[in-house]
Amino acid sequence: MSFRESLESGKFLVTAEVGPGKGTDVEHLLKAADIIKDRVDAINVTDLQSSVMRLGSMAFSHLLTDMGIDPIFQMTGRDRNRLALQSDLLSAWVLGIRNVLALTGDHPTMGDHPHAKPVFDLDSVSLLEMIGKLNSGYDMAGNELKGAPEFLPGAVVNPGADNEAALDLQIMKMEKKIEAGAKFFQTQAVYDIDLFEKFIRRVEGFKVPIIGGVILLKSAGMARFMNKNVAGVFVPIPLIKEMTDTKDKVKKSVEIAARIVKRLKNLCQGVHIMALGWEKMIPAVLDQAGI
Amino acid sequence: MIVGERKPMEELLGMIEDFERILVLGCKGCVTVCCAGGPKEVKTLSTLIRMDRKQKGRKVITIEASTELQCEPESIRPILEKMANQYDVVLSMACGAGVQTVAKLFPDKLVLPALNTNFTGIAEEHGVWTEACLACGDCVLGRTAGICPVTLCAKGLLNGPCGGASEGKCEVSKDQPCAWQEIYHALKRLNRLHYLKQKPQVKDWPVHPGRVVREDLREVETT
Amino acid sequence: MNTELRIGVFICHCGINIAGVLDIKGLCEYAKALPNVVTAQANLFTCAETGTSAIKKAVKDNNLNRVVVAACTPRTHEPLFRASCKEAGINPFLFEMVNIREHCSWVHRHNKDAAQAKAGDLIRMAVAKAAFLEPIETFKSKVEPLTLVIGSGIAGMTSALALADQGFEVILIEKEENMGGLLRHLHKIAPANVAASELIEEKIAAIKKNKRIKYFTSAILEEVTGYVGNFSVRFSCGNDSYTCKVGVIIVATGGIPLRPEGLFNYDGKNVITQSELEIKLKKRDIEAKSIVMIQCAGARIPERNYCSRICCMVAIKNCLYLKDIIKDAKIFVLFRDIQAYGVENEALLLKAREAGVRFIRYRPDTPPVVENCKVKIYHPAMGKEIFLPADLVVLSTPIVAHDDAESISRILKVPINGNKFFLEAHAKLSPLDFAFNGIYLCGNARYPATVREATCQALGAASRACITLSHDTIERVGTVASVQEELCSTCFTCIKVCPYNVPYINERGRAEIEPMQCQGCGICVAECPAEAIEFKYISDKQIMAACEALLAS
Amino acid sequence: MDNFEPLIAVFSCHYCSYAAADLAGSSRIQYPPNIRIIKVPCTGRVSVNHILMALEDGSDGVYVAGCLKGTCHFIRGNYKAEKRVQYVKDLLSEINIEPERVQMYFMSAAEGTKFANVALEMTEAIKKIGHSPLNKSRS
Repeated sequence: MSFRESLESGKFLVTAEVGPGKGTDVEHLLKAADIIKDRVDAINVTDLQSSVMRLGSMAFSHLLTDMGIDPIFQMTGRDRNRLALQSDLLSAWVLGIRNVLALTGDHPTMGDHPHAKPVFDLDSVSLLEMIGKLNSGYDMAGNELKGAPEFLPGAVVNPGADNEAALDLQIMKMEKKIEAGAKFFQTQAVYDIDLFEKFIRRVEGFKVPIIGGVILLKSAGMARFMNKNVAGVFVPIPLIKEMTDTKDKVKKSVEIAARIVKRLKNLCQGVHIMALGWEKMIPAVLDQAGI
Repeated sequence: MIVGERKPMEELLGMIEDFERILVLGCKGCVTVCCAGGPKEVKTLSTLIRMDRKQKGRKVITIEASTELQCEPESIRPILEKMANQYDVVLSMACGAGVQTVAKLFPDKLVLPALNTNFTGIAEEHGVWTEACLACGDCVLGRTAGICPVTLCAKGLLNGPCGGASEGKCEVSKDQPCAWQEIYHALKRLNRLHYLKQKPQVKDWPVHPGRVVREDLREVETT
Repeated sequence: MNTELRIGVFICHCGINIAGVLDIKGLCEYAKALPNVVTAQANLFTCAETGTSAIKKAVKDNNLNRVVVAACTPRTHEPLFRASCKEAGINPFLFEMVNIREHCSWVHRHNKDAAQAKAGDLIRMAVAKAAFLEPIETFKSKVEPLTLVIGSGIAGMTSALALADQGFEVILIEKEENMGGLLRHLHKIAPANVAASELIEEKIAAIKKNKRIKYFTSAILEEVTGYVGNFSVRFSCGNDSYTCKVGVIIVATGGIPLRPEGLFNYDGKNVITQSELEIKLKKRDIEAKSIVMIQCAGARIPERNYCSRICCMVAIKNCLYLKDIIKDAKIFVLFRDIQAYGVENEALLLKAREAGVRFIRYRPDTPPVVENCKVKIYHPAMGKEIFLPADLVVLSTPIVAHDDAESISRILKVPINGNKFFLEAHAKLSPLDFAFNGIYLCGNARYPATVREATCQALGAASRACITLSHDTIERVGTVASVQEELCSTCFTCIKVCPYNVPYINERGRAEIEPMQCQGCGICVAECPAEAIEFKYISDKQIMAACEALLAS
Repeated sequence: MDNFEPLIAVFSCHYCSYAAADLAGSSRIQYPPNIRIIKVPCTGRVSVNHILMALEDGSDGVYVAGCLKGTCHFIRGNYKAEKRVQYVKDLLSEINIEPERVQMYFMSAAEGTKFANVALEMTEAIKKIGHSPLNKSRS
């Protein structure tokens, strides 16, 4: 079943994420994808995550299609202007890529080429609009396409915004993304379920499937790092303590993730598991969560 | 106002290395106001150049002058023409526009920039200037409570924040507030939060170099 | 003006003070050879009648237009020589003085050669500078013999009456409906043991009776422009608006005791402030047998980091009055430090202790806790918490600035400090003046003060004001900065750097400096990026000439 | 080089250091004869260009002597002067001239001894640094 079919079927969705590395070696990533291919509905491929120069999302997404996996091609507005973005989307379509996740992208200063010229010709919202336009058979300038794609566009939302203004703005922007054609949302990692529930209550009227993000906690240090450095992610102190107290970090990590997945099942339409290299643990998480 | 700052002396001294008669040309416009290239700074720079040459035992003649507005040809012409034989090079302390006006008007003289032109900005306090306007040619301030997302958002986003801010600060710098959160607060204060809900915007970037024409003001052909 | 420079140099022996070290004849010869010098002569004492006559004669004989005197310090003798110049018919500022005594002969006695060389250098620098001296005129401005006093508390009324007694007219404005300020609500004043009402009624009556004082109640200050001797004032009184011209202004706007909302369970009934206690004392409306007073309530904490100074003495005074009314009252005073300065206040403290008032120190990290009818306090000597019975808790709250202090400071262009008290020009050298000439301050507006202190300050401020008022005109030497409008770029630099807020943008859109207000520091002159501000007294050209002449060519 | 006698320009505030110099004189405190005072109404009058001019004209050192902090007759002239002196030091570093040739001092009118000590300190310091590179004729 393709990701679009799964989405339309109304089943509880499971997506995962792989991030290509720096260089041409893709073996271990393909292996990781192979381990989880039967347990997920789609796999996201990140677009130069954290503004670090890496192998591209389109190429790896294409490799996944060859393996029979339906990829979600992540695309940011950071590095390409509207010409390149549209062209890449057409290229992706002919390579068999069907799903696109539109993002604004981190600023180049966050990555390993901090003095690169930031592009941001389009942001997540205008990127979604543009995808809609391509789907309708026209480019942004209104020229007719000879052969149009039929992408399934998705977007992201950060439910953990750290103040009222940021959250209000996130929700307003989410509405704009829906207006611009987003058919599903994947969220930033959720740890504080109560907070997430409040967020869900505010947006459930939008009637667009939300796939809750889950990041496997690898250690207490990682949790503290995210609390300090990753916008909108907050790992509650008791969870950090659980990680500090445990002897078997992997087991604990899986247990915590499964717990979160279980609770998300009743709140939203799917989970997006970001394993950050621990992809082989994903089946265990899903098993424990009863999926 | 256009804000600039003097280039490092090492770079400046390198540029004028070959010349003995230097016209240090200030501007009494923006760069005087931002204390970078007015008559006082002309004096300072000239003195530093003479001091440098003196300690190297090399000759130099500095001529100090300032134009009213160096981006206005009529402001430069009389000063430079009068002294045409007295200098070999113009070291302009104006903004980039002033330097280019001199270059255009006196194509036979080399003109060198003494300043780096930084931005169009605001005098935050005496001695502090901050960037405010990118001169993008399509002002959105009316919808953003007078806070420019094109300039003050690191990504220049027009449809709301990127989500990378934490504790109200931009992901690029902890010293920089998230422009969109500022816009949000300002609109809320003005009871205009609905401005945020408008149609998605795509910025149509201007073609450089820009040109503004007012036909009604142009010279009339009378023949 | 003469185009040809004709400089005369006069070198003083100062008996042996200078001549004992320096070769004066040699210096004269040296000076004669300097550019533009027409004559150089030695005097035994230039400051003596013979010396000044010599200057005047030489000016006439040689048609001099610049005078340089090399002698002692200009700090003492410059006025004398300037006067000589004036008498000789040249502008007193076409005079330059160089100190070869304090700065040379006296400090290099053992190194005569070097001293001689230095004296030559100093004279050369002075002559070079003299070439660029410019005549400076004196401004005169009429003094309006009127004073505006803002505030009619004890300080304001005292100033107003003092000025009226000196024969000056006063306009007294009070924002409240009634005159009298804080004292209207108080019981008795210590250590004098006078009823506050008596004191204040007497003053109010005197004000009302005095023909030289016009008073306005419910009056709000709205605008003040101008400068010393010549302020224009606008204030409103109900629906009426008044304008007047005054020569000086006294700020006596007072302060107000902090209402300790949210502190120590303050409720205005069982937990009250000292001022509320005084109202009860006045009415003899007190039944409490056990009373606890808490000092520094809301003071000396991060948001109000100052000691209000008078509250300890207020508490001591009220303890004694309470004891008078309720003989068997048990009174505890919980304090951090006791501020009871001066012999009389110290005596009152002792008297209170003798009368059985117990003083217990508390530390800011273990403050007293007010509970129902008792106060919990950590007793540092006993090393444990104790409970004090309290039918009544009295909080000694600090005097704080009025809400309108900030707006008054803006209207008058005078500064306030972080706690919104008005800030004097110099705590020691001019405690009752503002940096801005012609505005003075006294009383609680400046800092919490006792009635005595406020009265003294009020008399002091009135006396400062009299210095200005007693002249018909004020003269101001033009040693001030002035903007050359045609050079001004309207960059606002002078406006931002002036310590006295003098420069402004005039109707032509350029900076302007009112010479009567300019204090002549030269900060703006040195900072102006357009070099548009002139300072004739010590001009850039003069400094440049002196620097150039520093090295013998 | 051994008998190098530097020439040092002093921008001296009328209200404090000039008076301190007078006091040093009336107290007959002896100090090196290397300084030359230029009197200003306030050290706030001294601009960046004045200090540079003194150096360009060949002074081996320059110092600005203002009132003690918090006691400026004009509220903050001495603070402005301090900042400008620091700015001049930075400028000098840019053209490879020892920034130590320029200093800021604070003193009261009552500090005759301090005035003499500063004159000595500065003279010794400049002797160590050596001739101004802008005044080779004198070396």
